[in-house]
Amino acid sequence: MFESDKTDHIKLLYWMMLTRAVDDRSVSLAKLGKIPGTIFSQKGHEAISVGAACALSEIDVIAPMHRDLGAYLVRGMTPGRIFSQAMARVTSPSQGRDVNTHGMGDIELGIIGYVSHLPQLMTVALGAAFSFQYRNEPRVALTFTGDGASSEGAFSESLNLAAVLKLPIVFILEDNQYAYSTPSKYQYAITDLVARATAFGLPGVTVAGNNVLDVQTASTEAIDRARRGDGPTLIKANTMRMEGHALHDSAKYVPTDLLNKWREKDPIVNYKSLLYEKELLDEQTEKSLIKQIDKEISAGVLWAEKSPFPDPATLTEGVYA
Amino acid sequence: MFESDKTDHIKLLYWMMLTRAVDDRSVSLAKLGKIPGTIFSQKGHEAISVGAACALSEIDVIAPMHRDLGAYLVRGMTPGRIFSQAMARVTSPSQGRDVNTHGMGDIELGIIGYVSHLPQLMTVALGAAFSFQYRNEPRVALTFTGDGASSEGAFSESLNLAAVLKLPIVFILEDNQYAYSTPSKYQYAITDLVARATAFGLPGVTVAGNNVLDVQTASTEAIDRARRGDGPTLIKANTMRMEGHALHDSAKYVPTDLLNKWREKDPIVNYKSLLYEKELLDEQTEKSLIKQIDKEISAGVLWAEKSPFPDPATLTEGVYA
Amino acid sequence: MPEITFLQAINQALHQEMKADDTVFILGQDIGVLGGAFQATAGLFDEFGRKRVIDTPMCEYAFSGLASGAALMGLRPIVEFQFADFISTGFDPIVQFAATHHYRQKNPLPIVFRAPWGGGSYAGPFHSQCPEAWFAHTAGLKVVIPSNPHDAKGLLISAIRDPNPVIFFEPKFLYRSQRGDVPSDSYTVDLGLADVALAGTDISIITYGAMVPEAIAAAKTLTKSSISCEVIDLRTISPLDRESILATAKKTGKVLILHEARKTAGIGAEIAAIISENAFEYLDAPIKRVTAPDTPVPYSPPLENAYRPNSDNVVHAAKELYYF
Amino acid sequence: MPEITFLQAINQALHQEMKADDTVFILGQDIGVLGGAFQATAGLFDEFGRKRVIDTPMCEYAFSGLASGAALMGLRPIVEFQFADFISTGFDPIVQFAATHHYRQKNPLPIVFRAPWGGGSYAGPFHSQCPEAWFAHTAGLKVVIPSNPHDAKGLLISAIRDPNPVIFFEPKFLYRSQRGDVPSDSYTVDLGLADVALAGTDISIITYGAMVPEAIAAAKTLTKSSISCEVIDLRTISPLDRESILATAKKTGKVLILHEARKTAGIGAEIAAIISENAFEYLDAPIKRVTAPDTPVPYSPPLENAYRPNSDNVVHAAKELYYF
Ligand SMILES: Cc1ncc(C[n+]2csc(CCOP(=O)(O)OP(=O)(O)O)c2C)c(N)n1
Ligand SMILES: Cc1ncc(C[n+]2csc(CCOP(=O)(O)OP(=O)(O)O)c2C)c(N)n1
Ligand SMILES: [Mg+2]
Ligand SMILES: [Mg+2]
Repeated sequence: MFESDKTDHIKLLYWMMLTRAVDDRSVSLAKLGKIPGTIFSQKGHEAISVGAACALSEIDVIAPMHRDLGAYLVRGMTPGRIFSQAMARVTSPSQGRDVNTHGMGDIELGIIGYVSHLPQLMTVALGAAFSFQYRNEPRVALTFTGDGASSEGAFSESLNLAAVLKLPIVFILEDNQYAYSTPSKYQYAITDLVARATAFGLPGVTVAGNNVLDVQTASTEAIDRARRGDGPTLIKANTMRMEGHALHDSAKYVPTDLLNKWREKDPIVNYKSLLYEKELLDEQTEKSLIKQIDKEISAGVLWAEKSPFPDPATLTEGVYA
Repeated sequence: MFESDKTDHIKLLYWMMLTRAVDDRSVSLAKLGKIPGTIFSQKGHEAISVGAACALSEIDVIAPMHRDLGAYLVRGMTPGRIFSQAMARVTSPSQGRDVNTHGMGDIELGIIGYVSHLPQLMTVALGAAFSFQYRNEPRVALTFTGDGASSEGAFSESLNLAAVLKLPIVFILEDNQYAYSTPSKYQYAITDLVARATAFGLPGVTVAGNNVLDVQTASTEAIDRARRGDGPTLIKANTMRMEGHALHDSAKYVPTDLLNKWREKDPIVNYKSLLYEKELLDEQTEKSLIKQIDKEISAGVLWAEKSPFPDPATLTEGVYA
Repeated sequence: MPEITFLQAINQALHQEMKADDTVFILGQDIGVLGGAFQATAGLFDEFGRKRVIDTPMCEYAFSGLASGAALMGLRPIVEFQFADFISTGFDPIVQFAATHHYRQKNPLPIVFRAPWGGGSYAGPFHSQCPEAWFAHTAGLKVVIPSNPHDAKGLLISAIRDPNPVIFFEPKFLYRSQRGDVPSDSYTVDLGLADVALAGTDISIITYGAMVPEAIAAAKTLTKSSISCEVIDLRTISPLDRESILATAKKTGKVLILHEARKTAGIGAEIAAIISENAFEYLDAPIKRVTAPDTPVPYSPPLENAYRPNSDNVVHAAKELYYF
Repeated sequence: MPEITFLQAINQALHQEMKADDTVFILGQDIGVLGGAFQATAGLFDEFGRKRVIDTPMCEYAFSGLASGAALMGLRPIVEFQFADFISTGFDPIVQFAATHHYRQKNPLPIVFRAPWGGGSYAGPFHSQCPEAWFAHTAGLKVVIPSNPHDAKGLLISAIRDPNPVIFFEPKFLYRSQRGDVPSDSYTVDLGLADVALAGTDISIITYGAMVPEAIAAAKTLTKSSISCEVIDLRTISPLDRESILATAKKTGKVLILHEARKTAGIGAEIAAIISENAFEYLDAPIKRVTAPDTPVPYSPPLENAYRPNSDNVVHAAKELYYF
C-alpha cells in the first residue's frame, strides 16, 4: 500500500482536506443565509468518496449520492461550481434548478447527477455500465449508496440485474449506521449488509470506510474486475455520520459514546498521522496544502457569489431536449 | 410423517386431485368459449398450494398468487365460486369484476385476493401479519410468490421488513424454473434463491415442491415458529410449471427433456403410489374420491353457469366503501 | 379557542385519534424518536411507544402495501411519507391494491397516506412536488389537502375514520406560517365538501391548499378595485364537490382556478371541464387557470418564485377576467 | 403499399430502427425468444441476438432506470412493459429521473417506454389500464398513442429518434383487429401533431387510440342524420397539439371529447380546459366528454362493455350536442 509514490498519498490527503473544507465552508455560508436550500454533512465520509473516486480512470463514470462531495471534487468539479449550486446560481451544474448535491452532474466529467429518491441512481448507473458492455468499452460505472437505501427495492433489483447481466459496475455502500434518525437495527435484521451481495450473486467486500487506502485498494480491485468483464462487486464501507443528517438536524438521537468512539477514527486526522509517521508528509507540505485549499475555497466562494441567479424568464426552457 | 392417520393423507390427496380437476375443467370451459379471460395453469403446483394451506389453522390468513388454486380450495372456496369467477359471474368472489384467480379473495375464509402486480401481495400479507402481532393474536399470515417475482424490489423489501418487525409470516417461493418464458438463469445469478432469506435475516428452507408431505412439514414448522413469535421464514419449494404460463402459451421455449424429467415427479401420481405402497389408499377409496370430485366439479360448473352476469347498471357501485 | 399552528393541528389530530382508537397506528421513516422530518408526529412515540409509532426501514413500497393488509384485518394505519415527492416510490401498492380493493372485493380499507406537500421553501425538484392529480385520476382513492389549521385537524380526523384509502397532503409551507383558532377537543370536518372561504359576487376563485391564503390576499386587494371575489377552498380534491363548484360558477359567471401543481391534466383541468360541461350557459368569460407551469419545481429562489403562483398573479388574472 | 396489422407495423418499426441504428436496443420481460406477450418483438431476437434484445428479470424499477443511464451514455433504449398496467411498478425512475433530467442537467435522454395499453378484451382491472394522464401531468415526458398501423409505425420511429423520454402506448385492442396500408420503408410521423382523421363541420370529436375507429364509425352513422363530424386523432397526448384542438373547436363550435381512460383529471379534462380558456367565444354548446367512468376496469363482459365507450355512446352524445 505504501509502494505508490509520495504524491499519490499527498493527493489523497489533499482531496479529503478539500472535501472537508468545502463542507465546512458550505455550512458557514448557510449560517450566513447564503444558501436557500439545505446541505448534507460530509464529515466521516471523506475517505470513502475520495478513495473510491481515486481508483477510477478518467474514462469511467460515477453516480454519487449525497455524501460524496469528495468524488465530485476528484472528478474535476470545482469548489466554485459546488458553492454556486448550493447558492442557486445559474453557473452551477444544474443552472440553479436543483438543490445542493442533487442534480450536480456533469457528463463531461463522468458524473451523473442524482435525484432524491434513494437509491434510484443505482438503477441509472446500471445503464451507464450497460452501455460500456454494449459497446465493448473498457469502462466502469461506480455508484454509491447508503445503509438506509439498501432497504429499498431498487437496491436489490440493481444488485440482481447487475449480476444477471454481469455489468461492469461497482456498488459502494456507505454504512454510516444511520439513515437520518433510524439506526441500523430498525433498518435491517442482519449483522452485516455485505451479505446482500452473495444473495444476488456478486462478490461482497467489507472495508474500513475511514481508511482511505483500504477504500482505494478495494475499489481498485473491484474496478479491475469489472473492467476485465468479470462483473459487479459490492463494497461495504463502514463509517459513521459525524454530524446531523442535514443542516437543521441536531442528531440528538445519536449516542454521544458512539460519536466519541468514531471521532477517534477521523479519516483525515488519522491519515495525516500515518503520513507523518511514514515520513510521507512534513509540516511544510501540510501548510502549503492548507494554503492552496484556502485559496481554492475563497476563489470558489467569490466566483459563486459573483455568479448571477437564473433569469426567471428562463423558467420554462429546457423541459424537453 | 406417516404417523398422522389415514384420513389426513386421503385429505391431502383429495385436495390435490380436486385442484387438478378444477384446473382441467377450467381449461375445457375456456376451450368451449365460456371463459372470457385467461386461466393460469396449475399443473405441477398442486402439492405446494395444498401442502402449505393444510398446515394452517382456521384463524390464519393466506395471500396466494396465481398458481395456488389448491390453497383456495383448502381454505373453503368452492369449485363453483372459482368457476363463476372465471366465467365472470356476479356470484363470484369479485362479483365478476376481477379476472380468474385475481381478486378471488374472501376475508371470511381468510383469503386475501391478489392484484396482478407481482409480488405486491407479499407486502399486503405483511400487514395481515402485522395486525396479528399488534393485537397479540396467535395467528399467522402465509403468502406465496414465484421465482420470477423474487427479482422485484417488493420481494426484497418484504423479506427485510418482515425480519425487522419479526412478523408472524411465512413466505413460500414456488420455484418453477420459469417466469413466463424467462428461465432462471436470466432471472437471477445464484444457484438457489433460498439464499435471499439469509441476506435479509430470516431462516430459509428448501423443500421438494412436488412432495406434499415435505411441503406440509416445512410449512408447519415455519408456521409454528411464526406463531411462537419467532418471526418469518422463507420456504423455497422446487417444482416445474408443466403447462404454458397461461391458456394461450404453448411454452415451446421449455426443453422437452426438462418437462419429461419432471413429468416423472408428478405430485399427485407419486403421492398416490406412495399411499398405495403404504396401504393407506385402496382402489375403492380412490374411486370414491374421483366420484366425489366429479360430482363437486359438475355441481360447481352447473351453479356457475346458472349464475347471472353482473348487471351493467351496477358498474359504478362500490368504488368507495 | 387556542391559536395553534397548522403543524400543531396535525399533531393534535394524530394524538387524539390514537388515544381514542387503539386500532390507529402510524408508520413511516423517522416518525418515532425524531418526531418526523417536520415534527408532525412529535410526542407520539413517547405516548404510544414503538408498537404504535413505527420507524420503518426505507421501503415505501412495502410499508404502503403493509397498510392495506393491516386495514383489511381491522386496523387503521396512517402512513407518513417523508415528503409527498416520495409517494412515487410507494405508488404501485397505492394505485393498484389500495385504490381498487373495495371495488373488487367489497372490504373497507381505512388508510391515511399522509405527506408534507408542495413548494415555497426553495427545496428543489424533489422536495416540493404536488402530485395530487395522479391520485385524483385513480379511481378509489380520496384526496384531501387542507388550507388552514382548523380544517387540517378536522379533515385529518375524518380521513382517519373514513373507511377508504385517503391521500392526505399537508402544505408544508403552511406548517409554521399559518396559525388559527382550533378547538382543543376532537371534531371532524366532512370529506367531500368544499368551503366558501370568502363570499363574493364578481369572480369565483376555486383553489385549495397553500393557494387559499394567496387567493384571500388577492381578493382583499381586489376589493380596492371594487371587484368582489368568492374564494372556494376545495379541501377535498377527490371526489370533487361538484355542487359547490357549479354553484359558485353559476353565481359569478367568471371562474379563476388556482393551484400550485402543474397545469396540464391537473385538478384545474377537471374543474374547468366540469364547469364547461355543466354551467356553460352561466359563464360570462372564458375560464382562467393560474397554476405552476409544466416544468419540474426549480430550486433557485427567482425561479421558484416565478414558478409558484401568488396573490399578484391572481390579482392580475382576476382583473383580466373582470374586464373581459 | 402492403396492408398489415397494427402489431406488424410496430414490429416493422422496431426492426427497421434497430437495423438502421445500432445504438437502439430493446429490453423487457419475455421479449426475446418468446417475442413478447403479444408478439410485438417477434423476430428481433433472431436478428439482433441477446445483446440487443434483452429478456430482463422481473424488475420494472431497475430496468426503467437502466434505460436512463444507457441513454445518458448515447444509446437509445426501448423499454417494453408487458402491459401498460405494469408501468406503475417502474413509475418512480420514469417520473423522477427520466422526466426531469433534461430540465436539470441539459443532457438529452432518448428513451421509448412502450406498452400494450387499454381495454376491450375482457382482461380485467390489471391488464386493461389507460394510465396516460399520470404521464401527461408529469413535465418532461412525451406521451404518444397511435390509432392505426400507419401512424403506429411512423410515430414509433419518431419516438425512437426523439431526444426525450417518450411513453408509447399501443392500443392492444387494435393489434390484430386493425389493418391498414403501411409503406415498407422507414418513415416518420411527427410527434406533437394531431391528425384530422375525418373532416366535418357540425361537431368536433377529439379523441385518440382505440377510440378513433369508434369515432369514425359514429361519424359515419351520424351522416345518416345529416350531422357532419370532424374527427381529430390526437396521436400525441403530451405535449398536446393545442392548435389543432382550438382550430376544430373554433370551426364547429361543438366539441365532444372521447377517451377510453377514466374521466376525472384525464386528458379530456385538459382538452376541455384548453378550449374553455381559449375558444370560449366560439362555443355553441357545452363541451361534452364521453369517457370511461371513475372505476377500475371491470372484467365481466357486460360490465366492461358498459365501461368502455363505443360508437353508440358517441352517436348519442353527438346528437345531444347537435340539438343543443
Ligand atoms: C425513496 C426515498 N425515501 C425517503 C427519502 C428521504 N431521505 C433522504 S436521505 C434519507 C436517509 C438515507 O439514509 P442512508 O441511505 O443510510 O444514507 P445516509 O444519509 O445515512 O448517508 C432519507 C430517509 C429519500 N431520499 N428517498
Ligand atoms: C410487476 C409485474 N410485472 C409483470 C407481470 C406479468 N407477469 C405475470 S406472471 C409473470 C411471470 C411470473 O413468474 P413467477 O414469479 O416465476 O411465477 P410463475 O408464473 O412462474 O408461477 C409475469 C412476468 C406481472 N404480473 N407483474
Ligand atoms: Mg446511512
Ligand atoms: Mg416461476
